[in-house]
Amino acid sequence: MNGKNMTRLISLLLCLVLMTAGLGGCKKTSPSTGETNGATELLAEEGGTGGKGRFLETELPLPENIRRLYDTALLENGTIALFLWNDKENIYQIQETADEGESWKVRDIDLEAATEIFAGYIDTAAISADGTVGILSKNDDRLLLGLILPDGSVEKRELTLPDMENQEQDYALNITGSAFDAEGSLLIENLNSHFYKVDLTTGNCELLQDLEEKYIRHFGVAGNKVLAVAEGEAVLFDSTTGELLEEETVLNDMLAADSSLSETVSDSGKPLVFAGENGGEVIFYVNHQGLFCHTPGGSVSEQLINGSLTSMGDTTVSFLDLVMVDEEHFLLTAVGSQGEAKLLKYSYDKDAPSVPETELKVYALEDSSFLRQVISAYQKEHQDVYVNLQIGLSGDDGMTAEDAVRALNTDILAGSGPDVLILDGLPAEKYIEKGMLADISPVIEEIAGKDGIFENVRQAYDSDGAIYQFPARFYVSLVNGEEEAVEAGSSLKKLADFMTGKKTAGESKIFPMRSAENLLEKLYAADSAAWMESDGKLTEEAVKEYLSCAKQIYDAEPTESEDVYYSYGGMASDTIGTLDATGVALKTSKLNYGTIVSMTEFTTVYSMKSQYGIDYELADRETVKSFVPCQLAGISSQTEKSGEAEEFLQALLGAECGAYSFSGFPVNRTAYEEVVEDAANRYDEYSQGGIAVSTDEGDFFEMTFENPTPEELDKITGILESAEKPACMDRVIKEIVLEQGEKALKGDMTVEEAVSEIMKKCSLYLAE
Amino acid sequence: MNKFWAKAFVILLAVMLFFTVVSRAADSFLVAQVSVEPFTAKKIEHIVSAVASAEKGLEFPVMTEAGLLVRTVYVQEGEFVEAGTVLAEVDPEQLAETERDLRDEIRALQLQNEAAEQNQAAAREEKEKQKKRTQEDYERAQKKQEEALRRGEEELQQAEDAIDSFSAGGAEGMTQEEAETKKAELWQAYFEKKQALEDTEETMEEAVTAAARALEDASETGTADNSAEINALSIAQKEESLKAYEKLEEEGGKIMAETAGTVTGVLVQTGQKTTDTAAFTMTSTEGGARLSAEISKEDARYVEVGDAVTVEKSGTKYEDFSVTGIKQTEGGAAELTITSEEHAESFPMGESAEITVTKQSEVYNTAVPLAAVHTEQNSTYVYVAEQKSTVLGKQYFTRKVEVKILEKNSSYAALEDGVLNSENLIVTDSDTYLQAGDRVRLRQQ
Amino acid sequence: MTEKMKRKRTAERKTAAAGRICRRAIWICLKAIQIFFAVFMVSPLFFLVTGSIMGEAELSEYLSPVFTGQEGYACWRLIPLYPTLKNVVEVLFDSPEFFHMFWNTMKLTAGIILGQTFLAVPAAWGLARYSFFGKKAIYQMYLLLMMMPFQVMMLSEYLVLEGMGLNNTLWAVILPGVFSTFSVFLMYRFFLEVPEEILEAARVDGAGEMRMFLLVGLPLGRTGIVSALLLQFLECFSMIEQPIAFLKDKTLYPLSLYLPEIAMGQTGFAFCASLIALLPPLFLFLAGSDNLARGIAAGAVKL
Amino acid sequence: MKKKYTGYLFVLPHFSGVCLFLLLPFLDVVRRAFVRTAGGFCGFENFKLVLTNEAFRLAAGNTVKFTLVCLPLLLLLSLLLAVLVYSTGKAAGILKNCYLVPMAVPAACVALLWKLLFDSHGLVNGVAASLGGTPVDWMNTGSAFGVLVGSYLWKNTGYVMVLWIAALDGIPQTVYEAAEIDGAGRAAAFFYITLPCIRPAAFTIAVFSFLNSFKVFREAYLVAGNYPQESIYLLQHVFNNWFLSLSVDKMVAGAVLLALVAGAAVWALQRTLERQ
Repeated sequence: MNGKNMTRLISLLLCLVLMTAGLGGCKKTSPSTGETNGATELLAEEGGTGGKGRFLETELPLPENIRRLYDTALLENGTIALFLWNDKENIYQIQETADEGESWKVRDIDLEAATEIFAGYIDTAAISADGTVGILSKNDDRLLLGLILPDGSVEKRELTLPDMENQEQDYALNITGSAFDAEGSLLIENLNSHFYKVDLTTGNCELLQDLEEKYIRHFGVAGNKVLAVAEGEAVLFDSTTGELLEEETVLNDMLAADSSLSETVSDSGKPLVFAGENGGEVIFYVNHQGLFCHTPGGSVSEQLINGSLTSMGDTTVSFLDLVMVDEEHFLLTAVGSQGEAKLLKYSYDKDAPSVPETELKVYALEDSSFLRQVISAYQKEHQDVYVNLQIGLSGDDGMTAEDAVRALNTDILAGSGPDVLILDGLPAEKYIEKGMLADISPVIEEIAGKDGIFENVRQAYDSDGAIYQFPARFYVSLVNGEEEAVEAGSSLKKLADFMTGKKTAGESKIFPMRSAENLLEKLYAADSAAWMESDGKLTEEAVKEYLSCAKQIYDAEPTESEDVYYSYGGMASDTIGTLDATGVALKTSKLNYGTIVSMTEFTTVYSMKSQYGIDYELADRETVKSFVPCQLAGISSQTEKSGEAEEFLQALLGAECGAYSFSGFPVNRTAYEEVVEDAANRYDEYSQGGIAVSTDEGDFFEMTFENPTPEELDKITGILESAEKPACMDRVIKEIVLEQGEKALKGDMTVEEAVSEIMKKCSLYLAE
Repeated sequence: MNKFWAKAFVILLAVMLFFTVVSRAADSFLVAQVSVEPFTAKKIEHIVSAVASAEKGLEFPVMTEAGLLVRTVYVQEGEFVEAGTVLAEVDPEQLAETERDLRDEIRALQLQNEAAEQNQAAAREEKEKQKKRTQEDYERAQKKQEEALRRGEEELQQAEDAIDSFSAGGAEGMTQEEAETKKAELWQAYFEKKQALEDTEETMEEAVTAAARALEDASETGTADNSAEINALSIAQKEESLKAYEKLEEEGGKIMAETAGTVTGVLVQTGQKTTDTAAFTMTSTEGGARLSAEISKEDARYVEVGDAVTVEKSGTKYEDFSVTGIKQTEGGAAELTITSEEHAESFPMGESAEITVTKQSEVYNTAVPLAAVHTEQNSTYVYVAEQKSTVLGKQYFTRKVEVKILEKNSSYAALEDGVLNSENLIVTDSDTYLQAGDRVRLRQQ
Repeated sequence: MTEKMKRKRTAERKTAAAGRICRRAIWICLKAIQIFFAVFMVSPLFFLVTGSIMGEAELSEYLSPVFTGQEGYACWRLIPLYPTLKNVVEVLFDSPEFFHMFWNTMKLTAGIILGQTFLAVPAAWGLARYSFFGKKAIYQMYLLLMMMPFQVMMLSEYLVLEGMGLNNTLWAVILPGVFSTFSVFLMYRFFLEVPEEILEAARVDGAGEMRMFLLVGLPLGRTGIVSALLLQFLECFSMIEQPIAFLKDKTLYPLSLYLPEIAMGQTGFAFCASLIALLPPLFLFLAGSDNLARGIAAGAVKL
Repeated sequence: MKKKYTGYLFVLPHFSGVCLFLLLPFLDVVRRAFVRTAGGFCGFENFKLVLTNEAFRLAAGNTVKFTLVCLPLLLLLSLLLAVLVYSTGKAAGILKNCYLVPMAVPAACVALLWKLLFDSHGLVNGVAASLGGTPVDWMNTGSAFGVLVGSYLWKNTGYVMVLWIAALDGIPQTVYEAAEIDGAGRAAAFFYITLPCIRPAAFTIAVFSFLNSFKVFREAYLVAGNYPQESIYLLQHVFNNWFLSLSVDKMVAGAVLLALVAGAAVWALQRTLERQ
C-alpha cells in the first residue's frame, strides 16, 4: 500500500515539476538567445519568409558641419527641414531641401531679433508642418520660446510654467523635449517629466500631464498621441486633452524585454523614436531591431523593416527622429558612433528580394577591445557586411578554454564555423595540420606592399611560401637593470649563474618575482621559442635547461610570501612596465625581467634609463631571439566569404589600428611608425606623468616620464626587428610546463622528475 | 520512511523556491550600483580662479594756488575721500594779504594800459593822412599812363593806315623806285611808332608800379605795440587767481577734493607755502577698477586677453571685468590684469576679491565626466558597463577601456575619439570600488 | 540414565548456547563490517557538512597546503573550531544564479523522467514480454548504443539537433535523455523476471494487453522502473557534457555546471552548494530505496 | 498472433526516438570513421592510424586494465555486502540508505573531495605522515590508478549492492527451506541455489557496472584535466583530446572500435550468464 502511495506521490510531484518546467523553461526556448544569436535568428526569419518586397535604405546627403541636429521635419510643401547647430560657423541654422538633400538651403533668419534666443541654452527645438521652428531657450531663469517663421522673421515669447511651485524648481525650466502635434500645438516636457502645451501666440503654458513619478526618458508625438517612454513602460496620452490613454501592453512588453530601449538618452540620440499617422491611429517606431508599426489597442506590432538589414541594427547608431512620408517612405535621422549625423530614407521596393546581408563570423577565445575596434572600423567601411563576433570565453562563467574550443570545433565540424579566427589560445597548429586554415599569404603580401610589415614576423610564419596564421601584434621580453644584470639577461644560463653569484655574494633581492608561476611565465615568454624541433617534437634538453635555470633563479631569490603580492591587486604581472620596474631604482632588486607590450611601457623603461641609468636589452636565449605574437588571425578554409574575410584581415592588420591597443606592437610598419611617433611626442610641458613609490622602509622613488629619444626608439625597433621566432603558443604545452614547473620550483619534485613528467605528458599530447 | 523522504523532497523544493525569491531580492541590493552615461560632445570649460587684489587706478593731481601758507593738512596718503572732503587748509590772513597784493598789481597794470592807448590814437591819425596822399599819386600815375598809351596807339594806327592806303593805290603815278622808297619810308615810320608805343608802355608801367608801392607802404600800420594786450592778459590771469583766492577765502581757506578718490600723495606740508605743482595726488573713481592676480602657468594656458572675468567680493558678483593683460612672472607663473570701467569704489587699492575666468575649448566629440576617468601609473582608462549574458540572463559588467585624455578640467575630460563609441555606457559613479569585470547594476536616474 | 540424559542435555544446551554466542558474535562482526562500510560511504557527507559550516579562514588554514602548495599537509576537524553559517547564508541569500540553475536542472529532470515514464517503460515492457520480428535486433542495437561514450556521439548528435532546430533549448538535453537506452535495458531486465504464469492467468481472466501492462507489468516491474528512473534522476543532476555541448545560452545551464565553476577558491561555499545540490537526489533516492528491494519478490509471493 | 503487433505498439514510440536521437548520430559516427576530418573517403586509414597511435594504445590498455580490475572487484565486493546485509536481516534500511549516498554526490563535488584527499599535500598523506608512513603523490604516480579504482568502487558498490539484494529477494524462500530439509549447508545453499538464481541479474549488474566505469572519467577529468598521470589516461581522454584538436576522424574510428569491443564483451557476458 505504501508503495502505491509512493508512486502516486512521485507522479504528482513530477507533474508539478513539469508544470513549472512548461511554464518557465520551455517558454525560454523560443525567444532570442544571447547577443550574437539574436541577429542570426532574425536573418533566418527573413530568409524564411522568402518573398519579395523590402524597404531599402538610402542615405541622403546632409549639410556639412552639423554638430547637433535638433529636429527634422517634413513640411507640408514636401521640403525636409532641419534645425541644427553648425559648428564651423558656430551658428544655429535652419536648412531646407526640396530635393532630398541634393541641395540644402539655409533659411535667412533675422539674427538680430534672435540674439536673445540663441544666447540661451538650447536643448530642444521642434519644427511644425508649416515650417515654423520653435526653439526653447533657457537664459538664466527665463525660459524663452523663439519662433522662427517660414520667412525668417523671429518672434519671442517668454514662457511661464503654471505649476512651478509644485515641482523641483531647479529642473523645471530644463526643457528636455518638444514636438508639434498634428494640430500644430507645441508640446514640451521638462526634466521633471511635466508635459505642457504652449500657446504660441501668448506663450502661456498649460499643464497637460504630470508624469513625475515615472521617470520619462523621452517622448515622441505620433499624430495626436503622445508616447512617453519610461522604464519598461510606455505612457500614452492625448495631446489635446492630456487624457491618459489605455496602456499598450505590446509596447510595454517590448520596452521591458529590451532594457536598453529605455535607458539613457543623450544629446546624441535616443534608442527609440516615433512617428504617427492619422492622428495617431497608427504608431511607427524604430529601435535597433527595426521599424515597427503598431496600432494602439492591437496585440502585436508589425515589423516593417528588419533592423539587422539596415543601419538601424547598428547598435552604435542612435536615433533622432522618425518622419513618415507616406506608407512606403520613411525618413530617419540618426547619429553614428562618431557623432556624425545621418539622414536615412527608407522606401518600399516591392521587387527587392528580401536577401539577408552577408554575415562574417569572427571568433576569438577572449574578448579584446582591440578586436572590437577593428570590427567597428571594418563595419563602417563595409556596411553590407554584418560582423558577428563570437567570444569563446566570456570570463565570469565557469567555461574553460577547453569547453570553448570544444564548442568551436563542433561549430566548425557542423559547417557553421567562423570565417575569421583569432587563434590566440586555440590549437592553431592542429588546425593547420587538418587543413582548416586557408593560406593568407596574398593578404599579408598586399599589406607588406602597402604599409610594410615586420619582416622577421612574416618570415616566422611563412611555411613554404604559405601563411596560415598571422599576428596583428607582437611583443618581446626585455631585461633591464644594472649593467651586469642586463648582460646576464641575454641567456637563461647566464642569468641563473648571475643570480647564484649574487646569492653567494650574500645579496638578496635580486629578481622581483611574485610567485613561482609568475617567474615561470616570464621566462617562458622569452625561452619557449627554442623548444620545438622542426619535426614537432619537444626538445628535452631545452625544457630541462629552462626548468633548471628557473629553479636556480627561484632558489637564489628568497621569494617573499606570495600573499604580500596579492595586495598589489589585479595588476598584470609579467610585463616590464609594472611596479616591479621601480625595484631596480629603489635598490630592492638588481634587475627586472618581463615582456614589454607597448610603447607606453617603453616610455617607462626609457625614463628609467635616462634618469637612473638603468639600461635594457632583449631578454633571451642566446641561440634564438623570440617574440610573443598576439591577435593571431587566420581564415577558415571552409569559409564561403573569403573575400570579406580577407578584407577583415586587412582591417585587422591595417595601418589604422596602430593606436587601438596597448597590448603588443603592431606588425604593420605604418601603424608602428604612428605608435613611435606618438611615443616621441607624448609628454610636453603641459602633459606630464610619472611614478612615485615609497617603500615601507621609507625609501622614496620618483620618476617623471620622458619622451624616448629617436636613438632609443631606433634601439627598441631594432630589438623588435631582431626577434625571429614566436614563443611556443600551444596552450596545452604551456599549461603542462607551468604546472609541473611550479611543482619543481617549490620542491615537490625534482627538476628531473618534472622534466620527465612534462616530456611524458607532452609527448602524449603530441602523439595524439 | 518512504513517505518521510518524499515529504522531505517536497519541502526541499518549497524551500528552494522560497530562497530563489529571497536571493534574487537580496542580490539586487548587493551588486555595485553605478551611474552610467554615454559620452557627449562637449566644450571643455576651464575655470581659472584666483584671488586678486585691486591696484592703483589713474592718478590725478589736486592743485591749489601757489604761495599759500598751509595751515593744516587733513588727509593722509591712501585715504579714500569723498568729493568735497577738506584736504588741507591755508592760513586765511596770509591768504587775504596775498589777495590784496594781487589787487594792487592788477590796478597798476590797468593804469599803464590807459596811457598807452592815448599815444596810439595820435599815431593812427598821421598815418591815415599819408595814405590818402599816396593814393592820389597812384591814381594820377595811372591816368597818365593810360593817356600816353592811347596816344601811341593812335599814331601807330595812322602809320598803318598810311601803308594800307599806299598799297591800295597811293603808288599810282610813281615810279617803281619811288614807290619802293615811299613804301620803305612808310614802313620805317610804322616801326618807329610801334617802338615808341612800346617804350611808353614800359615807362608808364614803371610809374604806376612805383605809385602803387607808395600807396601800399602808406596803408601799412605803423609799428605794433602789444604791451597793452599783454597787460590785459596778465590782468585776466591775475583776476582769475584772485577769484580762486576769493573762492578759497569764501570757503575759509579749505582745499577740497573735487571728486571722490583715494589720496595717493600729499605734497604739501603744514607751515610751508604751496607750490605751483600739485598739492595732492589722488586716484579718482572715474578710471574704473583694476585688479591683478597671480595664476599658475597651467591656468595661464587657458586665459587670453579679452576674456570675461567674474569677480566676486563679499558675496557680490561683478560680471563686467575683462582680462587686459597677461604677464609672465618669474617662477613660471603669470600675472593677470583685470579691469572694469566701473566699480572703482568697490575696489580701492589693496582690496582683494575672487576672480574666475571661464574658458571654453573647442567642441570635443568624446567628453566624459572626470569622475569616470581613472588613472593608474601611466595608463588612463574608463569603465564601460556592458551587457553580458550570464546564467541569470543579461547583466551588466564593467570593462576597462584605455583612453587618452586630450583636455580636461575639474569636471570633464575630453578623450581621443575612436576608442569609445556612442553605445558605450561609461560608468561615472559607483557606490563601491570597481574593478574590471565586476557585475554592476545601473542606477535608476 | 537421567543423569546421563541430563548431562547430555546440559551439554547440548551448552553447545547450543555456545553456538548462539558464536552466531551472535559473527552477527555482530558482520554488522560491524557493514557499519564500517556504511560510515565509509557517507564520510563525504560529513566533509560536506563540516565544510559548509566552516569559515573561509579556517578552511584555508586547513587546506592551504592543497591549494597553494605550501609545505605540510591538509588536515580536517570533526567539528569546526569556529562554526559559522556564512556559507549557508551566502548560498541561500546571495546566489540567485544557484537557484536559477537549480530550477533549470529540475526542468531537465522533469522532462526526462516524464518522457521515460511514458516512452521507455512501455518500450521495455514490449521488448520483455512480446516476441516480434526484429526484437532481437532492436535489443542488440540498444545494447550497442549504450556503449557509445558521449564525447564520440556529441558531434553527430549536435548535427541532428541542429537540424531539428533544438540546439540551445532545454529540449536538446531532454530529448536524447528521454531516449537513453540504458533505462530501457534496465527495466527490460526486470520485466523479464515477471513470471509468465501471472500474465497467462491475467489473460485467462480476459485482461487486455494494455490493462495487463498497467495492472500487472507496472506493479511487478516496479523495482526496475524505480531503479532506472532514480538512476536517471541522478544522471540529470550530474550532467556536464551535454549541457555544455548543446546549450549556448547560459540562462539555460543546469546546476551541475555551477559546481565546477565554484570549486576552487571558495571551498566553503562550494561545500555548501554541493551539499544543497546533493539533497534532492538523495531524498528521492531514500524515498525510493525500499522499492528497490521489494518489487519482484513481493509480487511473486502474492500470487 | 496479435501479441506480435502489441509488442510493436509498446516499443515503437521509444524506438523511433532512439532512431532519431541515437541511431542516426551513431550511423553518422560510423560514416565519419571512414572519412577524413576535412572530408574525403579514406577507407580503413583512420583505423590504421588509430591502432598505431601510441596515445590510443596506451589509453585502450588502461581502459581494459581498469575494466578488468574494477568489474570483478565491484561485483564481488557488492555481492558480499549484499549477502551480508541480506542475511543480517531486513531491518538494514538505514545502512542500506547509507550505501546509496555516494551515488548521489555530484561529480564536481567528488572531484573536490578527491583533490583534498589525494593531493600530495592532501589529507590522506597527512594521516599517513602522522602515522609514520611515507607520503605518496597519489595523482602523479601509478597510484592514481588505485585512486581511480577506489573511487569507482566507492561510488558504485552501494547501488550495485542494492541491485544484488533485489535479485536475492527474488529467490523464493521456499527453495532455501527445501534445501535445508535436504541437509544442504549454508555454503552449499549459496553456491548451488543463490548463485545460479542470481545469474541473470548478474548480467544486468555487470552491464550496469561496465557502463558506469565510463563515468569515472568525469572525476578523473575534473581532478587531473586532459593529461592526467599516464596510468589513468583513459580512452575518453583520448577521444576528448582528439575532438579538441579536430582529429574527429581518429576519434570516431576509435569509438567504433570501442563499440565493437564493448559489444562483443557484452555479448560474451550475455552468453555466459544467461545460459541457464
